[in-house]
Amino acid sequence: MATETPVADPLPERRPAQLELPNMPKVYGEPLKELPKDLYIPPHALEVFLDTFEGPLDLLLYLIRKANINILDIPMATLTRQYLEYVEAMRASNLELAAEYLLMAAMLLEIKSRMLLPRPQKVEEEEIDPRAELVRRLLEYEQMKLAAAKLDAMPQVNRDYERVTVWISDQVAQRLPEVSLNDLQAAWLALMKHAKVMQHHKVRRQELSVREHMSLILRRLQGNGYVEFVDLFDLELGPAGLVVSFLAMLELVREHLIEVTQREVFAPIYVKLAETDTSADVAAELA
Amino acid sequence: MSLPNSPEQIKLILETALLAAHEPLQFADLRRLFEEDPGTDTLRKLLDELRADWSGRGVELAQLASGWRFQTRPEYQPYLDRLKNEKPPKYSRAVLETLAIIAYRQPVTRGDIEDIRGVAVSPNVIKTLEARGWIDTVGHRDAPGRPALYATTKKFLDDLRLRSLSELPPLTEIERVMNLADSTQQTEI
Amino acid sequence: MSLPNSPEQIKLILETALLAAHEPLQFADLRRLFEEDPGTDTLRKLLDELRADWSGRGVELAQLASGWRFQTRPEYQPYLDRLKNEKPPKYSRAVLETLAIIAYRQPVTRGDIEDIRGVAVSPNVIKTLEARGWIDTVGHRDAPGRPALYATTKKFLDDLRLRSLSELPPLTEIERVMNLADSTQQTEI
Repeated sequence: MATETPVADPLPERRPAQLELPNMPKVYGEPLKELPKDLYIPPHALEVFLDTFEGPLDLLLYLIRKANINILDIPMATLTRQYLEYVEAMRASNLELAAEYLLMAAMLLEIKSRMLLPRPQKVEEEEIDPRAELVRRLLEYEQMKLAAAKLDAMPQVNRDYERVTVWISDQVAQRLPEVSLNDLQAAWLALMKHAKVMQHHKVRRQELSVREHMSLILRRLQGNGYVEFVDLFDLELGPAGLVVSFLAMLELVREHLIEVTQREVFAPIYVKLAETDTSADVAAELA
Repeated sequence: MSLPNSPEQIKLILETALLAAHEPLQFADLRRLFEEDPGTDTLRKLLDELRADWSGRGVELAQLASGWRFQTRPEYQPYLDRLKNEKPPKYSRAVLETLAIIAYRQPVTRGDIEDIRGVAVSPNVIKTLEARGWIDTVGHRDAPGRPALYATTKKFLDDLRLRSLSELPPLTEIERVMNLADSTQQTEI
Repeated sequence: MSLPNSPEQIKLILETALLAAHEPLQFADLRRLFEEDPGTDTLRKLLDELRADWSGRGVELAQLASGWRFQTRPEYQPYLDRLKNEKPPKYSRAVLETLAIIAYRQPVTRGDIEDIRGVAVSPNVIKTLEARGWIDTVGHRDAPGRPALYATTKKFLDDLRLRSLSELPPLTEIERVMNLADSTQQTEI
């Protein structure tokens, strides 16, 4: 901020109190022991001075704020003189002065002269203060200058906080294909269309659950030798389920996948996988 | 900043630094975080605690050759993949058709599948489905060579979010489509 | 994968995805994580819970202009800075003032910026802000030379932890500052 910069107080004549020690101007942090007669900025500090300001508006604001001038009632003569003193000092030091500084000087002089001109009584009431435009610009600029400082004070990524992005595991699990019911249906449809085996492979919905139970019963019998017939029925299935289970049993017998034995009437019925005779082979295969 | 560096506070700082880091952090890096070095023992103990704190979450604290870092667990990859908008891999037609036949016609032998498909079934197709845990052998047909009988598993039902095979799309509908296709064909002839 | 998507499980998945994401995730992204959409209400509730779960830690879940993101809390930066090799860029007043004018007065041309600042705007200033991804051209004014109109981006809001421009610090009422300065002066005298 301009008010913190090592710039000499620009309005010594107006406020003699400023000459006292606490307000002693500093250059590069060092208090100036000998005050220059006109301006309180030694030539070698002018460059610093120039860098300190963002342009003529910034400089004007500095002069105004430093002198505690009411921005709505700027004493144009004083301000213009102060401003020109700085500009002249910089020009005298052959510093590369942006054209805007000179343009502002011209504008200030114009405002000052317009204010000095006598005006007819009637017109004066309606005429806009020649300073109005300057004041509007100064206020607008100061507002943005303060906004810039506020923005800079806000937490900023990589300066005041960090984004969190954890590593995505590189021992990535192999992505398995997903299969939907539609895929299955489509596959079956394609098969039927292709092989034209519809007549031989008509499978009804009821039959499908029969086949499911066939698999379940075979699974139950795996490695269990004889299982009692009644144990193969899950009573929780309800009547319909039990019928399906029974149909599955019949189908398994028909396809010679299981053997059902009963030593005598009313004796327990036992069921076993059809290949018990060669169970050694099965064991070998499973191993 | 003058946060008191209690063990709890040190752990929070470790966690924060490890979560924000773009590269694995070495032990020396972690010590540099603190104005006063908490000491190797304390740090190691707190890192172990931190790792335990994160167990059971989707992200884990891992110790690698190059240091410590937080990383996602592989199990969560399928979810993260969905964000990437990539299409998941697809099974070949052979695999899908074999799976369909086993699902609808189980228990079946490889011979049955070949009869329906009209072509030989590669052992890889069966292996793929077995490795996925979707089919297994439920017995052997009492026939020459005693061929294995394949059936779908409970995992197959789970993965397709079915309670039972009867929830598979009914074939009657397929037949209807088929008949429609046939009649279309006929009218075309 | 068929993890049961209990609320607890959904929260873990959200957390994992948000921790691993490179960009803020929008609500729509988060819904895409799941095979079965948990629904807007559930997601919002779980995000709020997640945010609460992380309170008091060095990392927070934030809702920004472009979505949800985990980020470290500024209080922990002094620790993280110790691990950094390079300092983040410090912007000149020219850059900051230009940014402020674009943020508060957008869309503006370079001419507008020069009018307010009273000096020419160096092309480097604009380039710096564009390179950071904080401003971009949103159109051209229908005026001689068709000058570019600049506006701030979502990234600018994200990087400053804002959800919208309305969360920018309010502009100072300059007149009140003046009055304050006047009264200060009086008390000093």
